[in-house]
Amino acid sequence: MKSFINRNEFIKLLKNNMSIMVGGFLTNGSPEKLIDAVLESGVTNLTIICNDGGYDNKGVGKLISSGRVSKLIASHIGTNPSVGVLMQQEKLEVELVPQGTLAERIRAAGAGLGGILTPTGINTVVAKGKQIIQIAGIEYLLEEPLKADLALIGGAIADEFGNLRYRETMRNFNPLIAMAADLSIAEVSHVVRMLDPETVITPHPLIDYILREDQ
Amino acid sequence: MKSFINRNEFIKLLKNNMSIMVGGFLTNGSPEKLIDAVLESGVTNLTIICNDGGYDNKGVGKLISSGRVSKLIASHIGTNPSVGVLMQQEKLEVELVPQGTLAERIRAAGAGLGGILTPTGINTVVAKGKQIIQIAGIEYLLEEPLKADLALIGGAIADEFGNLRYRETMRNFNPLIAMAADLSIAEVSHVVRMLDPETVITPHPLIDYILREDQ
Amino acid sequence: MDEKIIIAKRIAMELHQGDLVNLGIGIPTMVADYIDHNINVTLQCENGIIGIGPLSDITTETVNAGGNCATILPGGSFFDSAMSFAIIRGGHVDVTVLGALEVDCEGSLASWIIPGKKVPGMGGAMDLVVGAKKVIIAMTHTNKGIPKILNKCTLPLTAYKQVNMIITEMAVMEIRNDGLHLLEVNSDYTIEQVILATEAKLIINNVIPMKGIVS
Amino acid sequence: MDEKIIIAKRIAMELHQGDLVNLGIGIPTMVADYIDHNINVTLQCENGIIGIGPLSDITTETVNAGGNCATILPGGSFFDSAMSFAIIRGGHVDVTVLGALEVDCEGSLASWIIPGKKVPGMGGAMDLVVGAKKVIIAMTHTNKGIPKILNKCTLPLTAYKQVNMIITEMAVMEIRNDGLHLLEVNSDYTIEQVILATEAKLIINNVIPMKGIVS
Repeated sequence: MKSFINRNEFIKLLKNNMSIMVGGFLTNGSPEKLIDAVLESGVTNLTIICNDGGYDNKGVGKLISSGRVSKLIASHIGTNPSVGVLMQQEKLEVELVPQGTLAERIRAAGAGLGGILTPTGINTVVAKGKQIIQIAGIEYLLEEPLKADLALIGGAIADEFGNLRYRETMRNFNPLIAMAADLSIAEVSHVVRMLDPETVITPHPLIDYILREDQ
Repeated sequence: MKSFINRNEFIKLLKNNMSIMVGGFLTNGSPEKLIDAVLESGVTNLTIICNDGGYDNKGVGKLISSGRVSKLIASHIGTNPSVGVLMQQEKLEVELVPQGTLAERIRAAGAGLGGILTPTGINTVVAKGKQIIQIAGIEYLLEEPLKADLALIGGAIADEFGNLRYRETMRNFNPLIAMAADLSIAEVSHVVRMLDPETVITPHPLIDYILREDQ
Repeated sequence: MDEKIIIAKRIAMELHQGDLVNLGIGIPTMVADYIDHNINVTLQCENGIIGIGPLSDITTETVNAGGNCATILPGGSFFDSAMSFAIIRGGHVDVTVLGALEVDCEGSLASWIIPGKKVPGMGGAMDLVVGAKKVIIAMTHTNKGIPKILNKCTLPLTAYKQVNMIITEMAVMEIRNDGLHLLEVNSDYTIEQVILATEAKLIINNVIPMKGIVS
Repeated sequence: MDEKIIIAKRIAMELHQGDLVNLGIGIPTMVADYIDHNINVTLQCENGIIGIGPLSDITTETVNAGGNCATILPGGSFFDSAMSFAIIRGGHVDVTVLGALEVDCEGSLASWIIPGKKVPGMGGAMDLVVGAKKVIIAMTHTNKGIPKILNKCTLPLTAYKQVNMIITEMAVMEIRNDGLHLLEVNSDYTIEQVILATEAKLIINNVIPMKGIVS
């Protein structure tokens, strides 16, 4: 872990054209404060990688509705009507990825793998343009790793070292994106002195910054 | 989870020529009671998949020294002199796999992946006979999944549902093998009513049986 | 009896002691209400929970795959999306129940896109149908009279040859190597009515009245 | 000063504030004793721990990569082998220090097998040298006078072109695109002695006395 940063310091890290992974599943576990700061920063032409398109006024949906996103990589976009509208207007490019493949592609990037072979998507449009490899007589799609410049993590508890825990189903993609981006920033509900080493989900070396609340 | 079984019921599950994954790293986290039961059962010609060859009288080393193992798939065999002796006598076939690749191959089997691409082993003897795939200009080895008939897991705490936790570094390969075998059996230090859902490492549907202590 | 309830009740009879089950959104969710109280079935949601319980009136951080607040039952656990889909893709889910726009007699299904009209995305459906041991389609037999059980799906596929059973308000059908077998017919309908409502050729040998319907 | 201490002390100077470091068995382990107390360096072991502390006299279930009982420091965490090597292979380890039988001027190393003599296995070494951002070889300059720093490794490789630095009791060398640079020489030796003890061609521009040696 490097250190705690405040909202303004976080905003200084942002640039136009960045690729940003955002945790959360239908905004459960979504880092809303960090997303609001991205919105406030004015950066645009972003590539967002998130399980879904969130809602019109919640999660990554806020960035999409505001026209800040030029590309969305997600498994589901049905909950945010803006996504469909912007797609039709050709203002937003959407790459739909099966949810398990999305998780595994992000993990592969974080784990230094060159790709994974999955049976998911074989004989569907998902296979289009992808290499098919046969192992023991079964066909698999070669899916490549997915990296980003920035990961925005919705955590629950951090300790002073920067270790993270999540709460209930808020875990979802958060621990995966923490490993797959050049820079990872977490927002948490509270900070404790030290977490039990058995229950740490994201070890501190994987986290660059934790958002500090301005009072 | 199916149920708790005792030593004799466990022994009835064993057969000659089985492939058995065994948890533990230099016997830290090794399921010694289950290994003793395998030894007692008399089954032979086993394929053992384990991080290492253990010690002469501890861990999977006990099975190897007793001549029950015809093939060992491991990353390290330097701590058990029997392995080298049996190899030279051509009584034991050894497949050496880089530790990270071993972990990932087991995970791939448990996760339904057809394989993974790793940079580890490129331009070494590990690459011999394996497919090399280039992704974004970098060469990766295609490593195939590793499954087994049986997984023997060294757990710390089970709850009555069959959920598992581990203790300290005893975790190592244990949660991975729990997913990658047709049948998974854990031994634990103690059983509690119910584990905190946040701290479960191996969810109960991945465990078939837990060894019950005979008093 | 409402046709959705007929479908949900009949599907509940396909679940067995110890099964790990994923229920999709819509009719599949209703299946939970009709599971035999004498058996233990564990429900999981792909966002990262095993042991999901009833919906919750109060806001929780435990959500189901539809993003609705829910509860966790004793014995449950939380995990990240990579682990969740490792469980799903790895064949550790016994039964997945989901809706479909089209199914065909080869067991292919289409459920995630109507080109030019609606693109919700595949979410976790592609992984679920490829990974689960048994795939049951829960849907009304026709779309206002237009057959949905076809010789060949016309919409982009969710997966090719993965469906095992189709359960509608009219009938229970099973996909076997030789084609689509009609097994049970709701006694409110004749076999001829089912044939008329089905584009795919039905193999008819030994049809019995649809189970679970108390007239 | 003992030659092992000379090596360990000099390597410790290569570690920086916030680094995540893996120390191999032998001389590399000794590096821990010489890390500047004014910086925070986190040590990890590939069996599944971040924040490993000093060895423990009492038996614990926390072991290091050599299987020896040790302690965990505040801020540490435990995880499984797949996560451990995801961290290693994924480039999250800043520095790995390990021994070698041979290193060459291209940065290839051999450390895990002497065919026909000794086959300990590669353990985690192949993944560590491929994954870590910086690879430092800690070894005596020669094997009783026989050079170990070669034009080309003769033993089976651990990895091809992965080593960044070689630190011996005689000198500090760095592998760059144009070859092996001699940077520092222990003032107990002359540059000529280093050249004689090294088979590989040394690029010599601006040699300074070896840091960290108090004569």
